[in-house]
Amino acid sequence: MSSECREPLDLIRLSIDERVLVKCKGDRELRGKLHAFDQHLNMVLGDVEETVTIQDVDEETQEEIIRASKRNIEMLFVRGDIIILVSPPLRTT
Amino acid sequence: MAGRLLPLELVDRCIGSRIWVIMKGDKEVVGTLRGFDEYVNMVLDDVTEYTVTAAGREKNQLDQILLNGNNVCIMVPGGDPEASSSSSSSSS
Amino acid sequence: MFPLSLLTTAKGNPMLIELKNGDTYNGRLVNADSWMNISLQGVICTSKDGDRFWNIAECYIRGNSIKYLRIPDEIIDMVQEEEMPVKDKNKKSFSHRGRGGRVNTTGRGRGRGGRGGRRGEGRGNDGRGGPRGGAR
Amino acid sequence: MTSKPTVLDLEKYIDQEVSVKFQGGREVRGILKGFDPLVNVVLDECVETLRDPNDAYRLTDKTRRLGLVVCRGLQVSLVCPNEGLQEIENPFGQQPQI
Amino acid sequence: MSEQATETKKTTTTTTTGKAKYQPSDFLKAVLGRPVIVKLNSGVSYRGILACLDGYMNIAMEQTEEYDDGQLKAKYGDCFIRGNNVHYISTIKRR
Amino acid sequence: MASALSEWVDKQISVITCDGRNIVGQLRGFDQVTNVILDECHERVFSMEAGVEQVVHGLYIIRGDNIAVIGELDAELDAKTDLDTVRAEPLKPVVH
Repeated sequence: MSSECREPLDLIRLSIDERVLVKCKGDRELRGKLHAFDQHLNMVLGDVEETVTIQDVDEETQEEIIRASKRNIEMLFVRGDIIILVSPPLRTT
Repeated sequence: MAGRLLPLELVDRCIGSRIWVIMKGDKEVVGTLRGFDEYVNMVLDDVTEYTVTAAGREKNQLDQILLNGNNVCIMVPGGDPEASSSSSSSSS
Repeated sequence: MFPLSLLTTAKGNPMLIELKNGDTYNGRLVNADSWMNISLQGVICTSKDGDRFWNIAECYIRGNSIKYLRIPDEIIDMVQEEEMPVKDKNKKSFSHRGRGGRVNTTGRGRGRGGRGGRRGEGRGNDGRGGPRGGAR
Repeated sequence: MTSKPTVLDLEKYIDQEVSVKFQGGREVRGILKGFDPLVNVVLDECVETLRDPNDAYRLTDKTRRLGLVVCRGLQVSLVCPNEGLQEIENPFGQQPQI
Repeated sequence: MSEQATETKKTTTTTTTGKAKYQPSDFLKAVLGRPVIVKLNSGVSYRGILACLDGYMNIAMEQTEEYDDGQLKAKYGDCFIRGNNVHYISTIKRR
Repeated sequence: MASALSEWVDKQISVITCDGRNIVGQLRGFDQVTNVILDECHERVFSMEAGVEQVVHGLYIIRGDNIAVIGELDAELDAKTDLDTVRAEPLKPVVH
């Protein structure tokens, strides 16, 4: 089973200097290298790829189109209270 | 009622019986109250979860849950939404 | 000057309070505490879209559900009076306050015409904001 | 626990009908049976005024009966007595006075 | 839910009718290492093995599957869920 | 840490609230949670169809958890901008 995980934040501590996936409010996902974090989950990420999923309704056909807009950001400070989920991407299938 | 009724005492008396919990958003939960803490996080058994939308009440059964008390608005001891009728009457 | 001391000085005076749900409450301030919880008397409640109105004898308003309060201009002069050291009380600085009749007050500015849109979870109050509960 | 008095002593409204509004837009009314300093409130014969599904802050005239309930102080935005509560025409002429 | 919730309960309050109480802290201890469903306020739910939990309901899970409106949306080997978004943590009935 | 706001007391500041409004006024006081006292303040209502409407409000206490942005108003620059010709989309409320 997993290494003894005394506190959920240990899982984040194990991911320092690793690439992580951060799922945020507002249908936004960040993939980058975790440089630092604190107990509010404020984070500093490096070499980040941001993916924002946008839903718009096509006027004529009225069907829902989902598109993702991506951009790269070299260094990013992320405020903890918008974070929903953090996962080390290496092990995500 | 003997003297003034303390709200959390009423919740305490409800332990072991059904309780209907209505949240801030569009979610409701009915279950058997096992216990709760000072933040009114609650342990519930044999739970039915409702998501109320314009389309109607979507139901989902669950085993035992720890409900986060942060967004709890209303608690109805013994109450069950199936029993109550939603009637339309002119507001007073 | 602290906002909560200004509020306390305003006790007994009429004021307008807009809540986070968009309703506004016009009434006389009876009591206020350090969390900005408020009790008003002789209250007129205006709905979010400004189309419905209610008379309420008295009401308790929770501090954290308030957006802002509008209080009569004179209150701030009363507070400055208290704060001013006695010696220069007489040469009260008279900045042109233009306190006279108000010009084109069209009331609630953008309040009219509902903001609409589903508030969803509303103020998702994330327990992290305030001082930390447990030891970290 | 020491009960620090709240800014409005609800004692005088015991056994009277009050309305309670919550953060997020829910609204109920019922007979006040009990309360505590955190403004947790017990209401009997409680009725919730249902909201417009598309706008959480718009009330409809539909209601549902809840019976004896406990309202959670953490989520309470407003409490007022229903005695003397009535809907009126626009009292402000053109805009709210203070 | 704050840090105190996970310390051993200082005052054990029994109900007036003396019914057995199963406090949230008891639930948290019993559910470690078991499969759970975590539902967030947004309606998205996560199914996986609960690794650990803290007083703010921050959650660490393994072999997690993300479901939205009943559809599988993603899988995560390990994942951390921030406590303030949690609606409930549910055990899964032994089939 | 002396709060940045202390430098702006009695100065003209511009506040953007979480519901997207823009209130301009004199900062008379503030506290640790950024509750703010604004004196002689007015609201600037932006629209695409007409110039900026300035609604005089008077004395305000704005609650800190409803404030998104506070800035010091550059009086000269502000005087130079002709608000009647400004057209802009009103700001949307903050989404939590």
